Amino acid sequence: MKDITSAIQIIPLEHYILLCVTLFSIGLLGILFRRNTIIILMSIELMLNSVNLLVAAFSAYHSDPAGQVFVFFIMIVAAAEVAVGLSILVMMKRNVDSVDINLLNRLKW
Amino acid sequence: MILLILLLIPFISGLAVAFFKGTQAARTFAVASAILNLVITIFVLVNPVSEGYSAEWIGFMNIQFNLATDGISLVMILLTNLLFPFVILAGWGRSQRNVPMLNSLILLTQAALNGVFMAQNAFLFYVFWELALIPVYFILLVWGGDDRKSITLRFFIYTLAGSLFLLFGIIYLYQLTPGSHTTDFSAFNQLQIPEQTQTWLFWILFVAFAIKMPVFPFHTWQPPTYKMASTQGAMILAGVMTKMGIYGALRFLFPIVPLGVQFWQPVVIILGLIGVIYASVIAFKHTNLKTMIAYSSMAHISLMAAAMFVANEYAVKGLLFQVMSHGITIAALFYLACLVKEKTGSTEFHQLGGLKNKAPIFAILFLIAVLGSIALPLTAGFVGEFLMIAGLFQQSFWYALFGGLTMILGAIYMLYAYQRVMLGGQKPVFEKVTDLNRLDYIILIPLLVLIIGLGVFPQPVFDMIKIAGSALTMAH
Amino acid sequence: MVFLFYLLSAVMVISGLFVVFSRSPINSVLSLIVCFIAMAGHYILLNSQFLAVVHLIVYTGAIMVLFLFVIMLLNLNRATIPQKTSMTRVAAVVAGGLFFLVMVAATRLTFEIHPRYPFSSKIGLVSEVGKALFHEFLLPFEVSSVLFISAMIGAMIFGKKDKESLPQPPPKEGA
Amino acid sequence: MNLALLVPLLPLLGFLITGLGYKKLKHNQAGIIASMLVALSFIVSVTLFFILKSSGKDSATVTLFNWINIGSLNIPFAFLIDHLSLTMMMIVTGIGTLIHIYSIGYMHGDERVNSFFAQMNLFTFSMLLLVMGSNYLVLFIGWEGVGLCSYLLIGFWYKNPAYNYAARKAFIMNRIGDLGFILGILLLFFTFKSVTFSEVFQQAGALQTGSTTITLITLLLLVGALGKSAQIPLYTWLPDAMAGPTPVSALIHAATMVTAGIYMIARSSILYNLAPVTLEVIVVIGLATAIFAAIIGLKQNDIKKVLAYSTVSQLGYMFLALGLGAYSTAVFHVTTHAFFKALLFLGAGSVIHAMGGEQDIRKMGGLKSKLPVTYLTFLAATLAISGIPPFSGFFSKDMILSKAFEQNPMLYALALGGALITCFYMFRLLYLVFFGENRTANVHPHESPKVMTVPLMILAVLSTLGGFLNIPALLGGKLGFSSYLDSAVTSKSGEEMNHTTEMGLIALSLVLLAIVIYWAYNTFVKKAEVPAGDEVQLPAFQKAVANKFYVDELYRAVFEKPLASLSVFLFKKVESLILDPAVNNIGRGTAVLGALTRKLQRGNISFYLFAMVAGILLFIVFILII
Repeated sequence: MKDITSAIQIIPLEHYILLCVTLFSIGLLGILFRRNTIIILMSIELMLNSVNLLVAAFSAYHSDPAGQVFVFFIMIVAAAEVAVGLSILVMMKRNVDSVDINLLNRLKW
Repeated sequence: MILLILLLIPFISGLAVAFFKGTQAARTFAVASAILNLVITIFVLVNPVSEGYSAEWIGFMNIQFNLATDGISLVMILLTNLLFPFVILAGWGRSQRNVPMLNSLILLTQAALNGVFMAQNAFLFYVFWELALIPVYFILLVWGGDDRKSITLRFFIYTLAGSLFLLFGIIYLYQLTPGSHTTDFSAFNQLQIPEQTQTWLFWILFVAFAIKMPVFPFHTWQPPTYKMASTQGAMILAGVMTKMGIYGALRFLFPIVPLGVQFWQPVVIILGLIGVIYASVIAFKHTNLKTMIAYSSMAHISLMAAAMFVANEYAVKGLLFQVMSHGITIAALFYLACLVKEKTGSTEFHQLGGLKNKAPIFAILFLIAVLGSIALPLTAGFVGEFLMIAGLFQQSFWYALFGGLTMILGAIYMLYAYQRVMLGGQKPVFEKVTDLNRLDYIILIPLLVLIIGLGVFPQPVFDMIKIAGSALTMAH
Repeated sequence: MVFLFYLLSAVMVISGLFVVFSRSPINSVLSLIVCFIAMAGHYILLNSQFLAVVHLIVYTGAIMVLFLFVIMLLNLNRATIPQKTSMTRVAAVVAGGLFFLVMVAATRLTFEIHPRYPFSSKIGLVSEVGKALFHEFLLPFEVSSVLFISAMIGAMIFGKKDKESLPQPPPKEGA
Repeated sequence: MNLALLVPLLPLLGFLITGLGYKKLKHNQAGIIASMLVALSFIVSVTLFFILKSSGKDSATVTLFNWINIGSLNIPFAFLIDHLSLTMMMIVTGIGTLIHIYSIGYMHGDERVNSFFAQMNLFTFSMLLLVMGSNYLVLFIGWEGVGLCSYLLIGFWYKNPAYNYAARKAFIMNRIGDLGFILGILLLFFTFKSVTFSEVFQQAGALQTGSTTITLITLLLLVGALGKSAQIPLYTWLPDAMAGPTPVSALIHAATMVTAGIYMIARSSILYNLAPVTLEVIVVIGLATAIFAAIIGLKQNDIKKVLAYSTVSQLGYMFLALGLGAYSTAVFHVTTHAFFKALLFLGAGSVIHAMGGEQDIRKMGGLKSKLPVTYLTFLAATLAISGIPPFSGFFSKDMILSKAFEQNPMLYALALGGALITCFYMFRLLYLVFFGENRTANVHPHESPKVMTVPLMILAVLSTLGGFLNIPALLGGKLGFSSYLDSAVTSKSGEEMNHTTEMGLIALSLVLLAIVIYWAYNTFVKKAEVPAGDEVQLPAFQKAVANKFYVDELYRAVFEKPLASLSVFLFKKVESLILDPAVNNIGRGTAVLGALTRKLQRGNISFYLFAMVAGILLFIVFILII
């Protein structure tokens, strides 16, 4: 355990930030790039998790347990979101027999 | 406390009257409430209350619910509470839709107007200012005449757009106040705003008032609205609501942005004078009685706007006096126009004429109101206009000359209107026209007596506004 | 150990890219699982055992399985969905890249040397997180249960196959 | 002195009684009440005259209440009783009484007779306010009040649109003058910090003669007087004002109201003495009006129009006198003019009455024997207006002429020319109406009832003897009237003319007058010429005269038409094409903007996502830059 904790301190926080930004950008790219709703949902998960990781990193570097708790809450929200998102997906599949996001254009107004 | 009562009586009775079932009961109740308010107003005038009413309202923004009166607001309140009994009476004996609701809206307007004129807090002022608009909107929309939907919408949006600027101005001033911010007028008045800021802030604040008055070129909502409005709507709009603009300008501009006023003074005076001539000239060829009265009202208000910005003692006192006299005169004129419409079914000149044959008393009363409107000496209109022109004169001879043109132009179009409506040979269509009935007397006689009475004995009104005038000239 | 960090990072980025670019949704899900497992490793590196465990259970265990179920049940793996037009794809890449660039630039600009806080090895431990959770954040924690319930109910309502209570699907178009 | 309050209050009371009780009063009741009250008012005025005389004071002020009191503007509602106002009061109430009585007969049988007397009483009240006011604003109240009454009475027969138009024209012309007047009052106030006569005149001495301020004040006041007293260029309303009932023309448009301008200038004599430029302007305007109107009068065929133009012309003489600084002379002419012009109008009314409403002199003639009383009284008035001694007009007109001669013989020549023209058209009128043959067959003229002829007789006596109020030194008198006024009016003292010259001038004018009368007699009685009918083409100049030099048409083209088209232009072009659309287009613009942005909301989620990313990017960049 000591090893890990000491090693952590060698890695600068900036690297975590870069990693998370990269992951977030990949998630964003996925959302913009794909039309398949399920991939888009996964990309959202990816983005959420990149943020989670960043929060956890800051929490660890600042010795603040609140960050950990927030990560926990984000997970809760993410879980809820996935549940609802997937059920919408199921509905969509059932009603329009496709998961193409562009078919949801009647969501306006 | 008594000020709060002034506010609450119309408010509560307005809410109550909405639930009445009987037509006559609702009307009687409304009139009783309005008369009670008038009595209390007179009581306040006789025993001036030095301290106002104040209560916590929005604590975290440091905004109080505080009411008080000074000379200016007393004039306004007196006018409001004086006219409203007649406004309500004007609906008697006429078939109207949903009478309880109409009377309720009228009383709510009265409450809001009283609030506007008593508020000592810019935020409270704004709340009442907008509150007054809502019942009037419905009065116009539901009880108006032809083409009311689009006209009412335009009126509503126009005034609302103006108020938006006012709100912005109030917020801007709010964050300028030192310490924990406040919207009290007293705090606003003490602000030392740099001249640069004042020059633009002036317009931000003025636009709302300019639209309400209305000053040229912000007037286009007015003639169609007045023409379309029901009698009661027109009486409220022309009689009292235009005075909100004047009151607001006096309350906001002079104490808060005096340098801005100084900077823009010539512009606004000239706009006012343009309005005088513009409206009078247009009225000259108008073919509809109500529109003509609307333009005449605009001409008078424009003169008042010009006089206001001259801001010397004569002009301001004349202005406040004219507020009273114009309110009464224009209300009487609109009621008379309504009678014309009722008796003949039209207010278009080419369909009118010769009413005097059948209704001589009607013609005489109409003439008296017309004379009040064209400022014949010994009517109230003269005193106000004379003093305003005196004020303009003190500033510049040319201002007075162009302002005074209203005397000539007003006579031209108002007498033309009188001639087209009343004089001339008997028209066979009007064979069945009757003279005034008792209700008409009840409404018109007091108004006309006031027009003449104030013209002969104007001094009590001046005594009432003595405080106001001095406060203003000091601020200037 | 530093090496471990970079290894995990590389795994995450590569699997993340797979998620986005793979043709079949199943492959995407599997890559995402890999990505999440690597992330759990990161949590452990940060000495946040609690988060690592929860992450594994919630994401890899529950959520991703849910995704798999949905894909399989609805038979989504046969990718019938056309790709976006090349124009939008280029635009998407440009936008994502720009975002990345801007964010990197932002981090570079906003770096400042702030004093390191005394590193405590304990804050990621279950007991520490528990304390924080049940003291300071008790109310949000409880409220989150409401959120969950509403999410569950919502999901159930959506999933119910009651055609009468649902608006009829509009006629199929495009696809 | 508080008795003075009764003077205006009695007619006001009459107005209220006849006005409010107009449904109840029967037959002649209204007329009798109105006449009695005005007569009472006259008696009170005369009493006041003696009271003031016995008190030994020159003037007295009676304050009723404070009308307006703001800052330094202090305007009491007060009456000033001095020699000038007493003179005017007696004229107004005296002539007024006679005309009221006359009206009982004249208006007999009119359905709105009560209303008529109410308005007449209101007029008397206003006129009394005008002459009694102790400051310019009370004067102004009366000033506008008489304007109103004149409006009401010109349009008394309101069923005729032409009459209504004439009424409106009178009111508006007066208002144009009033605007100048009120601006003058304001300048006066801001110069002297007061509008009360006594205070203003006291301070006026401090001003330099001919200074800009005083010139401007007097010119502005003059504008008011021009409107009220129907001088060029604001005279055109007065001939049209003959649309009213004839007693109205007599009272308002001849005897009293139109002299208000002269009264006002005489009242302000101290100011006018300080403004020589203004006086010159008055001389020019007065003389021009006198001659111009007299020329027009030559060719008028309506009996009342002739008298109207003669009124304008006579007012011109009064202005001439004012301009020469002979204020008391002007007021004297006001007095004599009131006598004989009221008489002329009432006589004309009697003729019209007898002719059953006919006013065209071409259709009259030979009435001498049918209407003996009317003829005799009319003759007296004609002699008076022509300036034949010893009739009253001779004294007043001769004084004006001799003042003119003192100033400039050229002025005298012109004024005398005007007087000769006056004499000619008056005798033309007299001859055409009363001499020769009756030119209308089916009318049977009859003498008017006593109630009408008695006032005629009284006025005839006054017209004949009125001149003896003011006998010039030449004839051994001591100018009683003028010296009575001297305490209130400061006339400019010219050098005394020597009596020989004066005698010569009188002789000259008398000879010329005799020639003119003979000429008129020759033309209209001997040759029995009758003016051509309307359809006959006249030579250019005569046609222009007959059409009043087209001044009405000119005004219509220069003022009325442009104003109307400006009105239409402003409404149709500016209001409907610029201002209204400007506002509406703001609304429309919002709608268009909405329609545009609506296209962005097309429901494409990936588009939304793009937009979101772009937004976030912009946001971050913005933060970075800042």
